[in-house]
Amino acid sequence: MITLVIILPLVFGVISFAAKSRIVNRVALLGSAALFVVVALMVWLGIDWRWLPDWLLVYFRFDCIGLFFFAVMAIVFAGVSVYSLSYFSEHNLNARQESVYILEILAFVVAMAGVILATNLALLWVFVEATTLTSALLIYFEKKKSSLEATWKYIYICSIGIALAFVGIITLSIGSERIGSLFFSDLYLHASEINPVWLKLSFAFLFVGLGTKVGVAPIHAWLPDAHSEAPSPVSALLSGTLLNSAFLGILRVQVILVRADQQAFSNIILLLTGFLSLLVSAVYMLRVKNYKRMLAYSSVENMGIMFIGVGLGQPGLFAAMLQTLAHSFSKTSLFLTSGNILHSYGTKKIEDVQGLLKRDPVTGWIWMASFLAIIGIPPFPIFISKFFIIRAFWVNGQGWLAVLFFLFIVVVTFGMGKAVFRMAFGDSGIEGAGSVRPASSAYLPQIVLLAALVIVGINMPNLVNEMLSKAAAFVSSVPAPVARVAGR
Amino acid sequence: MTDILIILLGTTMLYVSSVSRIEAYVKTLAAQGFLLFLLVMVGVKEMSWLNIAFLVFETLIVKTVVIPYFLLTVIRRNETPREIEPYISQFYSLLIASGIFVFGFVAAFWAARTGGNIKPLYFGISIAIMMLSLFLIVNRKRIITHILCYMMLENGIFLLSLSVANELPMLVNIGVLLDLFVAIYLFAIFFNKINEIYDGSHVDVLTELKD
Amino acid sequence: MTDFLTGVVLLFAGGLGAIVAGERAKAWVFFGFTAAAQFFILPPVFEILLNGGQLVLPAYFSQPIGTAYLRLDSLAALFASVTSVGALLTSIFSIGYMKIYRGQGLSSYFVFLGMMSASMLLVEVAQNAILFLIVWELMSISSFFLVAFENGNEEVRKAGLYYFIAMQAGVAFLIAAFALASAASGSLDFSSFATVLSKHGSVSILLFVLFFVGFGTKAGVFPMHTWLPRAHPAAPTGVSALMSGVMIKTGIYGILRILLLSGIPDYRLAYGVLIISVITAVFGVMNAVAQNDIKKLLAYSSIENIGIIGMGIGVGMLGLVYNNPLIAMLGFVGALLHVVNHFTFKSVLFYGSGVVYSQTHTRNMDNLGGLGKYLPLTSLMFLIASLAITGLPVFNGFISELAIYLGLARSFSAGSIAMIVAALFGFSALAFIGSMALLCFTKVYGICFLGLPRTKYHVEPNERERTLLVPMAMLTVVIVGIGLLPWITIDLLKNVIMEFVPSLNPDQLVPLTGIFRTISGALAAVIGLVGLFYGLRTFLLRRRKVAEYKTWDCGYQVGSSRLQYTSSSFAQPFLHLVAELVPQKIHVEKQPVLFPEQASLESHTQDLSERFIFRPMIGILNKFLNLFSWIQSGRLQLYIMYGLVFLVVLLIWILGVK
Amino acid sequence: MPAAVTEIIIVISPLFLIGLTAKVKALWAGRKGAPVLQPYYDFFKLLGKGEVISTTTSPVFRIAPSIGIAATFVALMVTPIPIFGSFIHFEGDFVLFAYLLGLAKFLMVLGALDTGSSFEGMGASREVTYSTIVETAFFIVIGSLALLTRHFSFESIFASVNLSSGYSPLVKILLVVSLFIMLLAEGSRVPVDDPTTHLELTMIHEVMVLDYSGPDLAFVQYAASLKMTVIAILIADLFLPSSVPLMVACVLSAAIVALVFVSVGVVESLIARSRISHIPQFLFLMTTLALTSFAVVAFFLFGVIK
Repeated sequence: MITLVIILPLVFGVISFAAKSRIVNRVALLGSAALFVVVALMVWLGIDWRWLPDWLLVYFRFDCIGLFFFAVMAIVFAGVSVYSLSYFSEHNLNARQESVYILEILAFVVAMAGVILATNLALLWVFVEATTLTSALLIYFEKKKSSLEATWKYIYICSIGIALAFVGIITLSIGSERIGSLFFSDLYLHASEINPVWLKLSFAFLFVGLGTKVGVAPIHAWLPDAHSEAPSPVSALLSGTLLNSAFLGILRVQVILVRADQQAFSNIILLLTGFLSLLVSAVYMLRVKNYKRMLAYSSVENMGIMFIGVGLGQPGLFAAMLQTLAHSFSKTSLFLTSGNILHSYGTKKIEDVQGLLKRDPVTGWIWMASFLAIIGIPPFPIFISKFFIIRAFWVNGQGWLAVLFFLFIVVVTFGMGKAVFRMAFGDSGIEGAGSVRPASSAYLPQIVLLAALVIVGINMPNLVNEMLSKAAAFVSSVPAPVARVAGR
Repeated sequence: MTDILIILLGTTMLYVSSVSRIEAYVKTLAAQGFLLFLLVMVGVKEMSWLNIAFLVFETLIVKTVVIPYFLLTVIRRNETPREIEPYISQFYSLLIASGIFVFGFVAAFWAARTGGNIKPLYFGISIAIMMLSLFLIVNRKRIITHILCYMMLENGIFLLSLSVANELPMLVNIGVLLDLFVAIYLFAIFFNKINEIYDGSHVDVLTELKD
Repeated sequence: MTDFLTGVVLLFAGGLGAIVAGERAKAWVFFGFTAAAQFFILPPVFEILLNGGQLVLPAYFSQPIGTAYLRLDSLAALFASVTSVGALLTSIFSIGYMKIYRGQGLSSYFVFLGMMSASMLLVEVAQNAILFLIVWELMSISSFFLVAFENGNEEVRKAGLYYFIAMQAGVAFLIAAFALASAASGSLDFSSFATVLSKHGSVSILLFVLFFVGFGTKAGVFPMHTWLPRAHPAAPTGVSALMSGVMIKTGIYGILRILLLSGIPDYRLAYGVLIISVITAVFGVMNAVAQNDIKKLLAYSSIENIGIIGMGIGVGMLGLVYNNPLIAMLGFVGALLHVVNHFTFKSVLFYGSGVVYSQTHTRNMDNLGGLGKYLPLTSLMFLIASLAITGLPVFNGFISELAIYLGLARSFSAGSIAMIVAALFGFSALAFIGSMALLCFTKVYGICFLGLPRTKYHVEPNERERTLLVPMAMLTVVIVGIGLLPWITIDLLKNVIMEFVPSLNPDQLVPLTGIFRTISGALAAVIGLVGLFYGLRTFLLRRRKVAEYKTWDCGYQVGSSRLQYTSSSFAQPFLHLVAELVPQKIHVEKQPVLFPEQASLESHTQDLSERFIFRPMIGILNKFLNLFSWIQSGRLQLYIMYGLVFLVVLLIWILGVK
Repeated sequence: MPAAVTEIIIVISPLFLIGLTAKVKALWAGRKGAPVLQPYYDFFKLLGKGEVISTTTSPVFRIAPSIGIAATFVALMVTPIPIFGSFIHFEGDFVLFAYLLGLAKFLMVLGALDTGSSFEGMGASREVTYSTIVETAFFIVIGSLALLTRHFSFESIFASVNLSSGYSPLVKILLVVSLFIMLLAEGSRVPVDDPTTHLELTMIHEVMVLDYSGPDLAFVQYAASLKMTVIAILIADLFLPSSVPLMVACVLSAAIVALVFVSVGVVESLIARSRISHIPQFLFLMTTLALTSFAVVAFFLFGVIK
């Protein structure tokens, strides 16, 4: 099954690249998306295709946290691929361009699946690097001067980051000479035998390296550029899944520290960078002029919140996981919708967009709802995760941090709200209400994602709750329930 | 023997932080590649011949010959300005570089006291090389120096990975492979697009995206 | 309880029904659903109000909310009755008022109106921290969309954003409070918070303060009231009435709910609540006096009334603290009765201002005048509501203020000097507030409805749209009813009061009923005497000549209607007295020649809290954030340097700290 | 029966008292002055006349005097008459008292605004402005009395105020002075306002009623004098020593009320009307006195002053 996930999309991509047929393109894209979702579902349900050989099982495995991130990715990817259809038609891509796009996006997604499922730190690192390289192509897809600049900065910064992460791996192996393996299972099992100083050192390097990909301050700088210049579905994928998969990398390293009882150290770093991210997004929410960049800063903010959640230890982990899920869905919805706006108004400038609700009510209300989702208005679940993070502050006796937290959050809400309301409200530049009507593939994915969020926010299905709790338990210092290794 | 080679490697970084011609950077890069080759020859034992052959290929062929040659041709062909303009003057930059170099020795000393299967000097100097490369990246104004210094950063990491090469050869190989890949990638973008679209390759042309 | 929830669902469904309905039918469909909801909501509510007890329905949500209890107790029932009726009245009012908005997104208006009404009702019964916050935010967000309904207007957009941020900032305190409560009690259920809140100590005080600030923001307690005078004028009038009459009371509800859970509060909190409420009330009415925009004035007056309610709560708390059930009873009776009363007269006033606005298209009182002749019914009901809100006898405002006065007066007989001083403070402040309210509402009524129009109305104002009058008429009946038969309210409030003051002997309510009966008689005497004198006057004049002529005005009869006293000039002597507390900016424009042909003068007030608290705070925050504006400069090297510096710091930390 | 008689006497007396004041002023100025009963002649003359009503006005203008006089009458019923007590009494009746006066004021202000005259608007504006100070001070007066007596209704407060202990004279003097200021303010007398002129000198109350004529004007003037009488009765309540025979008490209190009005006349003769900008200071004097008396009572209660 893992083989399926890793190999099949690539095969699809190559086929569509070779076939140059629009139908094959669509089948390849949607088929891969469906494959991801189905695999995630089956793994969760414990259904197994034993007759399928799985050669890669040593290197890839669905553990409970990986499954969670994989499922999020699969759903986001499904949404993005449906939306891509409208992207194709709106930009009048020919079959050739479509197939290039599809090949690139499938390679990107496979790389992310590799990051999520890798059982080995070195392998994880390899795939993180692979995500950089594949996504760079996508960011440069529209081949504009500004997207070139964004791509260059993206690759350059992330390459340095990833090089530093490699230093982290080396230092870890220096500290864990007796283990002599970089498989996570070995590292977790023998975490206490790792020389603590080298462990901290390696955490520092790995954190800087992977954190660059996650996009937390102060190493977030590439993020607004890349997110704003990429085609909207790709931005969605970058923000909704790429950041998560790098975040998972940090979580996996964090688990080592937790098992080695060194989390006091890493928690401080996580909290520090988390708050720095909030600060940065608060600063820039107030002065950003481009709505896609605004969404990117919001990603910085949300990643910061996740880091804070993890940094709070046991009490905040569930919130961090919920935040991951909710952020991915709502940010995907936002970025996809921003694609509609971009197409309708032809500008990324906030001040040039007005009267969205009148010009294109569907897009307008989705835009509004997604905004409410991302800033944590109930019934959207970011609200619940924020609640639990505040609760964790109190539980940890760090209530004063809540002041800081809310200060930044309110500033971010103000900045973002100002922009979003400005865009949504008012009179549209053109005559006639509802004069623009996007294709159904341009808003259905968002509606589905938002509906899913509402369900999670009001009455979280047990399935989701269990998934989140297990993922949270995986990171927590409380001995995790035996990792349910499904999907052999 | 290895110690001398390592320190030599470190000194090359001091050299580049004081020179101002791009060719000198490229030549230093080649020199570093050769030094690394020597280190591989001297330092690595207990490895399969395949691994060793791979490392030799990497250091001697790629790092010492191919990349520098390629860079030199490109520089000459494109007639990019030969001078490297630093933000900080050469003198101060050398001063800071020396400071970082000393920090490398401190790190080596610290590593020796901390334990772990580490050859202290490998650790210290590679840290110093990495820091120095990052410092040079920050301090230089030409985009091509970003690539050059990135290669130096990779050399530093390669040096560090050599210290565990005996235990985890796979790791070294992966690192090397990816380095190559990234380097090629960066080159490709740089020479195909950036140089084409942004004439002059001054870093300031890449500041359109900001808030 | 199922009935109640059915009603809530109906309210919500009304909004959805309006989407489907045709443009003309939307308002009627919504009204239909809302009216139907009353049949489900009001019976259980009044059942509980009259007979006590509570209805409980556990709602089984999945984790992390868990089992959430929906509890309709008498406190909730009191607020629910107001909410439900308020929703109905606004739905009636919207039928006529929203006609002009046809084709401009009416569906969204009704959807959010339904959502707002339903969520307000849920706020009153939800007794689980997360569920409560969810419905609370739903209420805020739906009202936000209603405030921003006319978003083609720049001012409205600004007000909407302001409101939105104020609500987010307010809810931040609530989230913090609920998070603390649940962290300390280990449960999300309200009943478990009682253990934390009733344990006297720094945690319970911190909790109460957080709750008070959070709920106070919604209620409009100084200094967090600043959103109110912006949001209320921006919203369509039916919504302003609902917001001012009902929604801000949910803040009061929250404070009362927390109080109910805390049992006997800490004495510092009691004094704090009393003092902050007095400040709120005085501040609110002072600023109300200064306003020229009628809806803004009413908004500030809502702040005043929230302050009065708060004073009642403060007196009640003091009574509890000093174990004097009689004082506590009087305080809570005053507060709760004023909640109901304020709903009645403030709604009438807002609806009335809506009628005025719909006919004249201005809210600036300096352009109004003489409307009494065009809108006789509106004028009459507006007058009654103005008298009531000033707390003058014969109407209901008098009754609730009397109870608070009594509570404060009784506090003179309490033993503690602090309490006596506090009581005198409240006592004289309430009188001061009352007299300022008199100034304020003579101004509103006199300027808008009496005299002559200050500018010519383009269309002659009329009252042909009867649906606009129905809600006012219904409420006016209540205003007069409570005013004349006040003892009835004791029966309705009895159960709530017993919950707040468990040590109260039900017999102790009897004297209050007696007082109310006596008042009833006195008020009847007032009405009788008015009839007598007016009859006498008619009798005397029956054969005399009653001439009609221009206003005599000491013979100065050349005046145009522009020469009348305006709202600004009417308030000027008072504002001159309190210039430090209600700073005014006066812009004078005139040509710099000897005999200018044109000149203009405008005055604006500045909100003290905005000027001295929020502006500086935002300024400091902005300065602080500006310090970091170099981060995203577009320079790749800088970006790498951040990482480098970060890494070096980490390394030094690790290498340095062993 | 004696109570009813007293009540009737009180209802009749206000116009006489006003005449008394006028007479005092006239004598002080060395004139003979109008007869003391002149206000009665005026009153009945007005009742018998027709009216001129401004076309600008609405029904509010017409009903305002009736409401004003009715409210003042009920306020009188709440006021405790020395020895006899009040018709209507309940705990907190002083609130009713003050608010009934407020009701009268509200309607009179509306009546003034209804004429659309800027002059009357000005008077109305000042009337409400100054009442904010006076009403607050009045409640402080009541507060100190309530604190002193531990009673909460007018009747019982004044019934027991004279039974209180030895420090009460000081308190009483303070309160009497502040009530006297209130009387001057509410009755629109010098130095707050000048009731005798209708043009430049009058600035507050009288200017509001410029447009009234006939029975309405009669009502207005009667209500104004009744209001002053009521306040004078409160002063008498304070002064009347406890436990005196009924007749003595009646005569004594009537004398006190008359004295109050005489002193109004004396004050008017001695002082000129203040500048309008100084009136708030004068009225704040009442607040200050009331606060002082409250502080004195509190200090005594808690043993700070013995």
